[in-house]
Amino acid sequence: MSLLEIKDLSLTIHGTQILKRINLSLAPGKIVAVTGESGSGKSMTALAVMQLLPNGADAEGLLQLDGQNLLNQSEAEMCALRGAAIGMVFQEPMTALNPVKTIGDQVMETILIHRAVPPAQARARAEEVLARVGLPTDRFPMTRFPHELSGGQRQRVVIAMAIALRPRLLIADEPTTALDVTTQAQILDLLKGLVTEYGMGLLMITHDLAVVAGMADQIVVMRHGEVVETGATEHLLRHMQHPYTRMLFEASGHQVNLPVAPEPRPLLEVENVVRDYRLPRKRLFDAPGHHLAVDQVSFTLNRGERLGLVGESGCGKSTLTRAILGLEEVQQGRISLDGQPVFTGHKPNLAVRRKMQVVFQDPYGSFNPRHRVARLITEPFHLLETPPTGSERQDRIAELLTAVGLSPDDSSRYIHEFSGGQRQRIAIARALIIQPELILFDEAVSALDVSVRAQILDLLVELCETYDLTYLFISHDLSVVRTITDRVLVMQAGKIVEQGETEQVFTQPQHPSTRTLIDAAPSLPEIGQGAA
Amino acid sequence: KSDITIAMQLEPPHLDPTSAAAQAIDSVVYTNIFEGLTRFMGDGSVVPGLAESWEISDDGTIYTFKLRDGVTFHDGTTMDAEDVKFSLDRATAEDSANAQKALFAGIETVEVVDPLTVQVTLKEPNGNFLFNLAWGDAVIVAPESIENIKTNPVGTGAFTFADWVQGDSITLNRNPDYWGDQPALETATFKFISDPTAAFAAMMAEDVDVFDNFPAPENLPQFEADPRFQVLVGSTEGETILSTNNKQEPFDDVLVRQALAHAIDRQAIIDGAMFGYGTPIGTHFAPHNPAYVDLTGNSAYDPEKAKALLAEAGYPDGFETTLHLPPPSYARRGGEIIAAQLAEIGIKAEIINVEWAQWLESVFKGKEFGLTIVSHTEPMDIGIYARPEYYFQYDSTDFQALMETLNSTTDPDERTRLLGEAQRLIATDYVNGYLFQLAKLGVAKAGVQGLWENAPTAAIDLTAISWDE
Amino acid sequence: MSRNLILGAALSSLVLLAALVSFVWTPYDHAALNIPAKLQPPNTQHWFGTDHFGRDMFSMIMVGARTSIAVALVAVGIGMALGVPLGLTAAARKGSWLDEVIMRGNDLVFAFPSLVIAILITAVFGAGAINAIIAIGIFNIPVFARITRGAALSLWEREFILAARVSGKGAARISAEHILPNVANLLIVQGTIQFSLGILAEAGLSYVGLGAQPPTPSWGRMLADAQTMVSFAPHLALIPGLAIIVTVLGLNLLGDGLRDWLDPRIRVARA
Amino acid sequence: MLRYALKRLLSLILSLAVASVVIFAVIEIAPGDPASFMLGVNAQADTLAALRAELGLDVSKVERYFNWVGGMLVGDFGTSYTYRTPVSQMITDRLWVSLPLALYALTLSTLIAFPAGIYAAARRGKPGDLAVMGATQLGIAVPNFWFAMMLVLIFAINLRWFNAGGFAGWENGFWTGLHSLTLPAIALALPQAAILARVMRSALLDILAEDFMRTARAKGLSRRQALWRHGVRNALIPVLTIIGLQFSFLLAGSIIIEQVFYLPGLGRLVFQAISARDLIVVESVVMLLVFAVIMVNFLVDLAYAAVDPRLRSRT
Ligand SMILES: Nc1ncnc2c1ncn2[C@@H]1O[C@H](COP(=O)(O)OP(=O)(O)OP(=O)(O)O)[C@@H](O)[C@H]1O
Ligand SMILES: Nc1ncnc2c1ncn2[C@@H]1O[C@H](COP(=O)(O)OP(=O)(O)OP(=O)(O)O)[C@@H](O)[C@H]1O
Ligand SMILES: [Mg+2]
Ligand SMILES: [Mg+2]
Ligand code: NI
Repeated sequence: MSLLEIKDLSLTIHGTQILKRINLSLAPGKIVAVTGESGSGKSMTALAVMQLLPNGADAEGLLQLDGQNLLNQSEAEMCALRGAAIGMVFQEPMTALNPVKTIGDQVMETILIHRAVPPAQARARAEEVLARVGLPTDRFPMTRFPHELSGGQRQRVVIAMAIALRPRLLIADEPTTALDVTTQAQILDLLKGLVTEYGMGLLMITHDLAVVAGMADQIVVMRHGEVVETGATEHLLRHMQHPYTRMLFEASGHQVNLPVAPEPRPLLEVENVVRDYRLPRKRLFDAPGHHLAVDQVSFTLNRGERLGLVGESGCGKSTLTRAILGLEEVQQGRISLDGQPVFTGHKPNLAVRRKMQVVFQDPYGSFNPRHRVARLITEPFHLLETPPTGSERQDRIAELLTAVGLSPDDSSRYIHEFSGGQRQRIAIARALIIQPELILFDEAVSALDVSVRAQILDLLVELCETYDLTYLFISHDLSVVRTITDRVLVMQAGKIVEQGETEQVFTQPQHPSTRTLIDAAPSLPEIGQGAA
Repeated sequence: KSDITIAMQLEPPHLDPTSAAAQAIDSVVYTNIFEGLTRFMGDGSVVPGLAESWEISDDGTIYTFKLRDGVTFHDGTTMDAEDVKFSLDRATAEDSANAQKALFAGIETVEVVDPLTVQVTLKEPNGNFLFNLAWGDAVIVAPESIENIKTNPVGTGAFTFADWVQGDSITLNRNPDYWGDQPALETATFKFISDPTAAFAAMMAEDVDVFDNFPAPENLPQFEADPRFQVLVGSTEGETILSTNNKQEPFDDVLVRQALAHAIDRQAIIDGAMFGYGTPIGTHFAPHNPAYVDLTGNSAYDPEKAKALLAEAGYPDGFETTLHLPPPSYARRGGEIIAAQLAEIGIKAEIINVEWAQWLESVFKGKEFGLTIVSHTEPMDIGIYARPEYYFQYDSTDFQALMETLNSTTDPDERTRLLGEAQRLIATDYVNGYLFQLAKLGVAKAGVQGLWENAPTAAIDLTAISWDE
Repeated sequence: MSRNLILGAALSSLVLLAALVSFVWTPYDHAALNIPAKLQPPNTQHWFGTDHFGRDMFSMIMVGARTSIAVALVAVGIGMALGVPLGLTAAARKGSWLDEVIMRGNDLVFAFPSLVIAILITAVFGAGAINAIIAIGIFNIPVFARITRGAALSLWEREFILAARVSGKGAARISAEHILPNVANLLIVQGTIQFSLGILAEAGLSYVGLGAQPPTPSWGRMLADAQTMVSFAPHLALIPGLAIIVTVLGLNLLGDGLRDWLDPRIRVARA
Repeated sequence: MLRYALKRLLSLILSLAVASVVIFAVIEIAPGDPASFMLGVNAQADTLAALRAELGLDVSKVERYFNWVGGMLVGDFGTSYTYRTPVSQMITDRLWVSLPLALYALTLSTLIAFPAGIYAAARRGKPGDLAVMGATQLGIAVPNFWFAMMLVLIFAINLRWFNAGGFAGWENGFWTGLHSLTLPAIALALPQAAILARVMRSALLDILAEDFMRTARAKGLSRRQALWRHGVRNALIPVLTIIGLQFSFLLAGSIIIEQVFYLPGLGRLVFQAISARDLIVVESVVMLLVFAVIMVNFLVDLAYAAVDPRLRSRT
């Protein structure tokens, strides 16, 4: 008998159709993964089960938990079910916890609110649960506040809260998206362990197909509020029916072929660079703390080379980017481009800056919302002594917009009129407009849906062919780095621990931390083309 | 009922009547705590105070005062001739802080004849000397208690100082050892309510029993109509005038001043600013004084004539000047009306509202003004017109000579004649614009008796007040 | 467009209209005394009645609107003209001594009791509209400096600013080109709120006699004049009071409406 | 935490020092001589000089500044020019009115604002919310002195439930004192309550949109439980700032209200002192108020730390 049974669930919010006749079922001890691109309705499905839909939402259909239709429950009855029969884990561990309450209180609250055990025992119960999720009280006292824990640890607290009463159903909405790969692997292991141990059903929401493939017993693929395909994992992977599913999997593992790199000729030289952040004193007469964000980093980037930089979150990748761009001065070491230092006498060297551009991660925050595209992408002209004007300028704009797959007419539109992928194209156009010698991509594709990401990667390859790009590609997504770079640097805690030909590093990692990184990354299975 | 709460507008800065000009001090302490050798009565007459009687030498320069026997200060020390000598010497001393030092300027010596007799020798005869001694600035104080007089006044009066809640009230208690008749009241509280609205509210809510000098004449009809209250309308010594800077162009031209005088509609000012309370005056003299001459016709309201005079003086299109207004409503409201009236004949008077301190600094001391409105509340003060350095700067040798003659004249009829001449002289010189005699507007609960109707000096004489049972 | 915006705009423009029309037309000369006709309640000749000098209240309210608006507007202008550049500078030089000085200076101005200082200023330099403007304006400076800095700081973290820096633009240029336009909405909304506070402050100062001087009418002084007469001529206090309330209410609603309309995310400091 | 507190303390002292210079400078350029004000129109030059010497007005400004500051450091605020009593005594007396009034008004405004704000936030967009928000809009728009006038008219003159003004004094009993502060406190509190309620509401709405509120609901807390257990405390942070600001405002900003109700409070003291050119009183009271504001801000900062553990561990 199934634990959760969703039949023909439809949802409108203020009259807008959000979900269309969703069907899904989940048995105890099993994991069902719901996947699909952003906005496809994954979270809304989960919230519908919890009956925590936003104002104005109207659900229809059947939503059964153990034979009980949740849509008919009163709010009070739902309160009794939430936390006790259904637990939920959210995506963002940084904000999912109340910052002003201790973690112990927050875990105990689940227990106390349902009066599951006498208050005296609640503490013991909470300790037990925290220990189960890997936060034993001797090392992580219950009096800690959320901000005293790392992201992964916080996510464990959220999970502890959700499972404190051993609900029959656990819903996890993108539980690992905000975490780095190593932490992600640990959390996924924890969830899998809980399912088998407690026999609960896990409804797991993720857009990461590699995770899906590795975890789920059953996969549900959604698009535009509809379930396009569903089936047991093994079977579905092998016999994909719907073109969208196929596209999704292909895009996830999208491979590109880079043109051959020219003969190595040093362009960017980074020597023993140190960037040390001074932290405020902990106590009045203590020496101020330090944080070595970049620690004695040296490497050379050759002209025409596509270099990758990978590493866990917070290992110093962005800091290094800023140092190379001359946005921040470094404490030690030298960075030079084409033999010229980026910093001379505490001032960034304009002549060098002219040769570099950057593309950032956030397709939404990278543009001044008040300027038109033409003005946005010509901003780097400011670096030139004689920026092109008049028709020359128009021609450049048109050329670049065409090059990144947009139309010259787009130049008079505002940025909010573009989708995330289009915005990233505009960001690339902006980086290319002064034909820099070097482009830095800092997590440039991380925020994009897989299908869009695949398009951007294709675009990059195309541009490499036309413009002979040299770039430093920073990402925590190993599969992307693997296909889009020639050589890769692995960074850990501010240091470069390994570097080499990309394929070589991935197949024969030398440094233990590289190995951990690669092992932790979930990998996409070979999908069975044969049976298609 | 033997207690009373009396409200007044201003709080005294301290309680020493002999070292400050603030009238609020006199209101609280005059005849209640401190007494002088002579004193004013409510009708303005001067009667014996601590001096039982006196003799004046034939040449008018030696006054011999016989003091009352058995008078003690509130601290138990006796009041005798030494105290009188101390008080007068203190007022005339080089470093005296007395605000009316001029009152005592004529004193040559003060001698103790015996404990109850004092002889005062004047430099020259002064017909006003007994009058001067009745001022609050001339009260008798004791050397024993002088140190703390400002916060703990010790006098000989029928009431002793009990408590002062600064910013709020002062309480006096009956003095059981008083030499005279015991007053009807046991305690009296003076409450300070400066805001006219608050004054109205407090009276209406019966928070206070008496309001001395009620600041909002517009509210009086309501009190009149209410049987719970009585309204006392009397007169003060305050000649309210449009003071003119006689040394400043164009006011140094008598034609301009005359034009000014004819441009002013007194009745409109009395109605508009004082809601009808006040007596029009045509010169600087109190109408209730027997020597008063009605000269209002001399400066009757006649804007056409005013315009013609202005043109004659060479200002056919008028001119611009300033009008400094101190805080009382007679000035602030009267000023608005006057500015409007002057505008009719082309004079643009810029209204500048000032606090008293600024008024003293810039108008009175600095003489930086064109026009200002102020009520001169000192009794019998026409003498200020003989002082060319006085802020309105009237400098007339004729007038100065007239005053000198007056001072040395003792014959009452002659004095009246001279005073009349003085009044006419300043009126025809149009020294200032003469508006009205300030009314004393008192409001009290219906049962209160014995309040002063007029105000010959700023005083709230508690000794006569009682409740009608 | 929200209900707030429409109602706020309607009320505010009503007041503004009254002020503008008063330049060319008022039912009576607002300064003309007519003492025999004093204290009339509202009637067909004098829609809002007459005051204690027999002046027409309707005309005085119209001209008073002019005074209120002028004082508050210029005061807000001063606050913006000085506060915004200070806030932009502080944000651009975040953490530097300049930032520190500007922010400490702000705190210091905030620490002064504004009404007391306004009274002091007018007492020192004389009562009058100009000094009221200065007194109110001074306290507007830190409001704008602080809110500009706050908003600018979060903008400086945004990637488009980083992109502009990569394009070699200096702090001044970035502040003018990127930061200012993006804080403009916020400033407009805050400006509306400060405007309404300015109207209240002007009324308060005039009420204690330190605002615009007679014969220039001012709502606050009309209230002060009316005080002792409320009990027998309530229209004298009610009408200027309502004028203030309508204006402030209108501006506040307008501010709220503008905020929702321009950008639902921006925060406005209101104290 | 300690370092944070010490650092704040240092900047606090610096601020006070700058403030004292500013205050002294502004007040010293004020025209009007206290001595001539005290002696009135008929005073003579030698008398004036004598009084000026007695008041200590005859030494240089710099010397006077240091005398003043030095005195304040040891608790001696000097002697009032007009009242001739120690300023510290006057301030203490007045504080017994102003401080209770400020606290009373603050209590009232909090008691009104919290429920109103929470109610409105919980009922966002519903008629109840609209009604509360409409009322607060009105509350903000009403000038408090006008409101005070109306209160006096209705409750003191017509209904005679309260005294029209004045302060009965604490020595007549706590309730008598409180009774005479009630109308002024209401006049002060309502506009403040309107502001506070709005801040409370918007702070709560911000919190309600936070992820952890959803987490709380997912645990099985009802909307109301989540609001009270997780919402209110977090919303206190912005609310505390406003309360701090309001307290300082109430302490000093009640000048006009004290005028309307003729309360012998600090506000009226400054107002009178300004009119009387009692410079030393003005200087000292303004300095005290600045000190109070700075201290309150300091305390509010410390209170944040009590509410928000994130600030506690931040050095
Ligand atoms: N409060 C809301 N009001 C109206 N529409 C909403 C609301 N929240 C979400 N939606 C819409 O519902 C649709 C489904 O959103 P949902 O959050 O379920 O997507 P998702 O699949 O979880 O995407 P993601 O991977 O980005 O989290 C989207 O089109 C979204 O715009
Ligand atoms: N301004 C700063 N002051 C102090 N520490 C900083 C500052 N900026 C970054 N750090 C710290 O330096 C370290 C490296 O940060 P950086 O942003 O370079 O990491 P990253 O590798 O880009 O991480 P992610 O993958 O999350 O973007 C982090 O621990 C971060 O907390
Ligand atoms: Mg989602
Ligand atoms: Mg980064
Ligand atoms: Ni007189």
